[in-house]
Amino acid sequence: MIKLKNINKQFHKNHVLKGIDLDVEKGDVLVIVGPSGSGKTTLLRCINYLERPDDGSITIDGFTVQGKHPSKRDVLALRRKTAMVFQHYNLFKNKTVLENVMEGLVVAQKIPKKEAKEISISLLEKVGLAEKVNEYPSQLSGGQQQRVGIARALALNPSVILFDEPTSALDPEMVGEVLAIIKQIANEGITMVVVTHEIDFAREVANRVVFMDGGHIIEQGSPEEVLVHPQHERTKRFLKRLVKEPDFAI
Amino acid sequence: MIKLKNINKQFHKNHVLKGIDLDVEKGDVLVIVGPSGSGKTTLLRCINYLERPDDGSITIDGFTVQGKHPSKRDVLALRRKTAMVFQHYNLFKNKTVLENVMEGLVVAQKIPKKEAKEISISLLEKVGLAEKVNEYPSQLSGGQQQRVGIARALALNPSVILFDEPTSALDPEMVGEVLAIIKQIANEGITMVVVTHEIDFAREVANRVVFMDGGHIIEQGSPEEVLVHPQHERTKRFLKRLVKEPDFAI
Amino acid sequence: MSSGLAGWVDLFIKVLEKLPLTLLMLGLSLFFSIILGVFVAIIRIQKQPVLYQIATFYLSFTRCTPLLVQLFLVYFGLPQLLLIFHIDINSWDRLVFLVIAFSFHTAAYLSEVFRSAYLAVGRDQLEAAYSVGMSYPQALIRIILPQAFVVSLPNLGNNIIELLKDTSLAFTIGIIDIMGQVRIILGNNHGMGMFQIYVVISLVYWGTCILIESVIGYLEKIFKKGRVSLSRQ
Amino acid sequence: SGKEDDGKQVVKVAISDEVNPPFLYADENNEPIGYDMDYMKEVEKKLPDYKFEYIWGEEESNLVGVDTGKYDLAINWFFKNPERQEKFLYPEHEFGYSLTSLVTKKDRDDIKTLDDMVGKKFPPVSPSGGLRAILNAYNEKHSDNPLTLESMESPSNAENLKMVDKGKADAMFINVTTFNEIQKELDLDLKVGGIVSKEPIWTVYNKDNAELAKEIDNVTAELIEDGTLSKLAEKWFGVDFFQDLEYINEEGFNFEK
Amino acid sequence: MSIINLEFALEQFPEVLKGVPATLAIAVVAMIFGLIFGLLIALCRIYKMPVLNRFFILYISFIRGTPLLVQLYVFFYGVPVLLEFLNEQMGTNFDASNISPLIYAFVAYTLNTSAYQAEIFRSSINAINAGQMEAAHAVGMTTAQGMWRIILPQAFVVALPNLGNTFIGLIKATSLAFAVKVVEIMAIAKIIANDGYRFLEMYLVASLIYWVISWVFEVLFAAAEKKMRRYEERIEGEAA
Ligand SMILES: Nc1ncnc2c1ncn2[C@@H]1O[C@H](COP(=O)(O)OP(=O)(O)OP(=O)(O)O)[C@@H](O)[C@H]1O
Ligand SMILES: Nc1ncnc2c1ncn2[C@@H]1O[C@H](COP(=O)(O)OP(=O)(O)OP(=O)(O)O)[C@@H](O)[C@H]1O
Ligand SMILES: [Mg+2]
Ligand SMILES: [Mg+2]
Repeated sequence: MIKLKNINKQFHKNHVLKGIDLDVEKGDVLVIVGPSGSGKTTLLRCINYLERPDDGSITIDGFTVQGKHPSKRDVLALRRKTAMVFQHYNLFKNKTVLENVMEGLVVAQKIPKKEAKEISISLLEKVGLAEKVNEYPSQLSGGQQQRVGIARALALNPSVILFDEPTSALDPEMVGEVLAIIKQIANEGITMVVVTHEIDFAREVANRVVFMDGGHIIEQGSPEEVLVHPQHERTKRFLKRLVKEPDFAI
Repeated sequence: MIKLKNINKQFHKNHVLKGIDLDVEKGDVLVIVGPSGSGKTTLLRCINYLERPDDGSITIDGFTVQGKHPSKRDVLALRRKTAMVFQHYNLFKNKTVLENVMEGLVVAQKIPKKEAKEISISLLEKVGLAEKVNEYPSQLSGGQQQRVGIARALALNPSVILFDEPTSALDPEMVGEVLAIIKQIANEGITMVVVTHEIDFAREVANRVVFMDGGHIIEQGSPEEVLVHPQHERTKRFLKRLVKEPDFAI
Repeated sequence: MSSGLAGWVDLFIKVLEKLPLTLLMLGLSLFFSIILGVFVAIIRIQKQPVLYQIATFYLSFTRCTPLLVQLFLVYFGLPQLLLIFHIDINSWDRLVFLVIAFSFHTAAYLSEVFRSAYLAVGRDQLEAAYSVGMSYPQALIRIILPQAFVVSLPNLGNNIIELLKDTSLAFTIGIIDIMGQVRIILGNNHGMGMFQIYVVISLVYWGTCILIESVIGYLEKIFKKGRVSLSRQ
Repeated sequence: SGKEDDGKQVVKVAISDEVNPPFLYADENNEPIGYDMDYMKEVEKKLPDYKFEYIWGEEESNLVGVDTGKYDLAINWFFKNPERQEKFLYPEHEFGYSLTSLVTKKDRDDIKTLDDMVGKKFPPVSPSGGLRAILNAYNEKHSDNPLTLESMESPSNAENLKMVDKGKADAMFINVTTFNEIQKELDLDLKVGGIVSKEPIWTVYNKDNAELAKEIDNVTAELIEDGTLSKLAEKWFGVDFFQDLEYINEEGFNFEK
Repeated sequence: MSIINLEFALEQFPEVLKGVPATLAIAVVAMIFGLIFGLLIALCRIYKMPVLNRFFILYISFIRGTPLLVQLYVFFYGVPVLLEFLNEQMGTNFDASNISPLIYAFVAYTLNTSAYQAEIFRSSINAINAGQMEAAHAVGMTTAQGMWRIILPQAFVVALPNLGNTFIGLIKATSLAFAVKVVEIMAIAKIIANDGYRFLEMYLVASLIYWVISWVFEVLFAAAEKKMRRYEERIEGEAA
């Protein structure tokens, strides 16, 4: 379903992705974990070409976009196969909650307004925002914004959904709901890539886990393999969540 | 240390805080948990008067700010006693990482530049950002930005620090570090109010926990009492993190 | 008038001799109007009771009536008014009146430029400044204005260039600037050689404008640090 | 108005930037010269209590300045009409004359007076200035059968003459001096079709300035009397325009420097 | 002595009002076309379109750098010459004298204001967070769709006060059109003033008319801004 080959990305002198190869099967829920700054977001953004990789190719659903200078049409086609939940939500500030969710359906997918509205409202209800449909993003709490972002991505019903820390602002209750939703749409054959740092969540939602550090994929496998019995020293250290004694004073 | 009396706040018709009373002792780490949209952020913002409460009074360190129309000087004095880590980081976009941390020291506290720089750099090292001191916020990953926000608040060395979901973008490793830092500064007698939805984190860091829902404080007590043996039905439901069967289709 | 090369050069030199004066008027007026403009913008943003009404009235009057009329008001009207209070400012240099009139005029336009830029910066930056203990003026100077400045630069450029061209009104009250020089030459020639003279004056203005644009462009480059353009790809 | 300065009283004289040699124009250093200036200097000589200070400005601005008392008087070829006399103080004696004419193509003889121009085309005319005033006065008197006028901010005399030359307009209403001056440069196929009037030209004062106006007026009368102004006219125009029209036409009204 | 004769000023109002249509026509036509061209130019510059970017940098510089009066003259005197030349070369039969001065004014003012508006749009579009376009891309919009539906509505809010500046400036700048024979407010005022040298009165009348017209637009612009800013709610600076 998704096939990344030798993805490289540099910001000035900062080499953020160092030749990433990755395969994701249809219906997979691939979870990417890794320390802050390891390149998870950048990788996700490369998959739908929001970030232009310096090198490498991206294949989604049999459709390949090559290298550094693809045509606009190819990029658009790629993006229409994917949806994304942003780490910083990136809601449309000038649109209400409902319009945020409808926008892609109406404009990109040309679904009639009425139908788009129905889809959107049912999804917003699902994430607990039925009351907020007519508010603007600036009037929402952090968690509410994140849920709008999730609803917006789900509404598109694409082949692939990319989640960048979709539960970072959510309380345990909501995390449960999101977990349920993801599992259910995975059953419907939608492929998902989820970046998260909530290990429990990762364990429950994933059927494959990738551990990244410093722009490399260090380790991958089943959630059990990577998260419970990691092989690499780095992964072990990452997962060992311990309270160190503080050694500094402010 | 902090004393809130009958804090009320309405956004148009949305009554978000419904007469909150709260006492926090010096050196306490008070954790606020609650569902998304329950008013946690709004409450935190009222404490340092970023949000103007419709009603009620705020006392910090013996200094009281009353009601709806306090003087500018009072508000400034209040703010100088507090520091805040924002849910959305709110870094100064036009300042580098180092400048972000130094800014309050130099401008508000009039600490000499050289000294301010030393303090800032040692804190940035502590949160693992030594390499990024000269980058701008737009060049940082989510977790990196959050850590700058934490360092910025810590640098001020105030009487009270307000944390709004300070670990939402952090990986388990970093969460451990932040936990250690918070514990250590609590020992130094700094009072902290932490909003978080990571229950494990809450349990480890808190010496008192408040559970909020719908603008009310539902329950408060030791972490053990509230998080492990909650009394109220609502709290119990909130903490029961279960995977429901999905009951909708997109 | 000779239209040979010597004629052109001669004309150029004559006009260029007046350029420093034009630049002086521009610089002084700009300096004061930026300060006043920021104040008016902030008053209007904060909606402080009486000040807001005054600022809004000032804005409306200054933007909506011809600059020439304002110049007359300051140059002819103000001294008359002050004479009532036995203050005689008639002996002041004409340049002073001109700078006063132009500063007030341009400040009105700049206040709108700054207001829109200020609002574009967003409240979260202000809140962050408050949270580290800054007062409003400190937040303004260190955080908000530097960011607003970048947003406002192209508009600032627009207005500086307008101001540059407005300085040509100086001649109505007898200050011989570059435009004044041109009018005298034209008059001496009964309007002959108009084409040649307008080419020269246009080139001089354009040259000055290019100078202003380069400075603005340079500032944009420096100040846009930390900002991401939406046309990144 | 005016103020003490080494014992003399300063008189502020506004001079117009719409310069028209040889009445008033600028030398290399932008200092005003011409007939008007020589006249003012003669006046100043005879009034030891005053010191004249000259200020360039746009004509409208100068009038506003006199109106508000910022300037004491303005000099240019101001014409007189009752409305203006209501607004400003005119002295009794004019200090010179402007000869207005209709300029046409050399091969036509049908246009000699303003009456001939009814229904014909003028090039665009400036909204202000003395020439415009004469045309307006004509139209007021003949409101049933007026001239057709098209207004334009500072039209170029040279361009306007070219229009007549190309047949795009029938005749231009212009001062003889100006026409001669331009003709020297352009040498168009044009001639003065007829002299329309000999217009006295004036200085104008603020109504509060009667005393100064009176003193200057007296001097002006003396200068006319003793032939000083006639000599100045000879110097700048090659003809004494204080004589009557026929004499002037014979002598040729010209500007030879 | 009263400097200003109010009675006279009052009498002249109806006459000067006859200049309002010309003023409004020029300002509105130039504003509308200026918006369109200005926006297109800004986009070419933001997206650094190969040749166009360079061309428009020059264009903006030239238009802003030279006096509007000169631009008016170039059209007014240049077009007839051009047509004459064309007629000679191509055997066509255009008659420049049939072109209404208003047309010259429309063209010159539109070109002029579009350069200024290009800069306004450039800055306001750049002020919008890049994440907004990314989000538009992520839901499958093309760049054009994202621009039109997401970025521009936000940028327009930022631009409005500056557009207001420009429009009001334009209203007053129409007085220059008198140089190409368009008789508008200021022109009529000057013509009347000259009869009795009553410049103060006529400037007063003209100023009041300009003020009233501009004020109406000021109010409209403020209302539009308020309406379009709805989504930002509490962004305004708080006194505390
Ligand atoms: N500026 C605002 N205008 C209108 N309503 C607002 C505004 N800010 C917050 N609200 C509303 O107030 C309620 C509480 O918001 P708040 O941000 O305090 O929630 P929270 O407990 O922090 O939630 P989360 O865990 O999702 O961050 C929400 O329903 C939100 O929609
Ligand atoms: N626009 C940019 N310009 C320069 N450097 C960047 C940019 N975006 C990201 N980086 C750098 O690339 C590295 C990887 O960033 P990325 O956002 O992919 O990390 P991440 O794994 O998502 O981290 P987090 O868990 O903190 O979100 C970081 O070191 C960051 O500083
Ligand atoms: Mg990330
Ligand atoms: Mg919150």
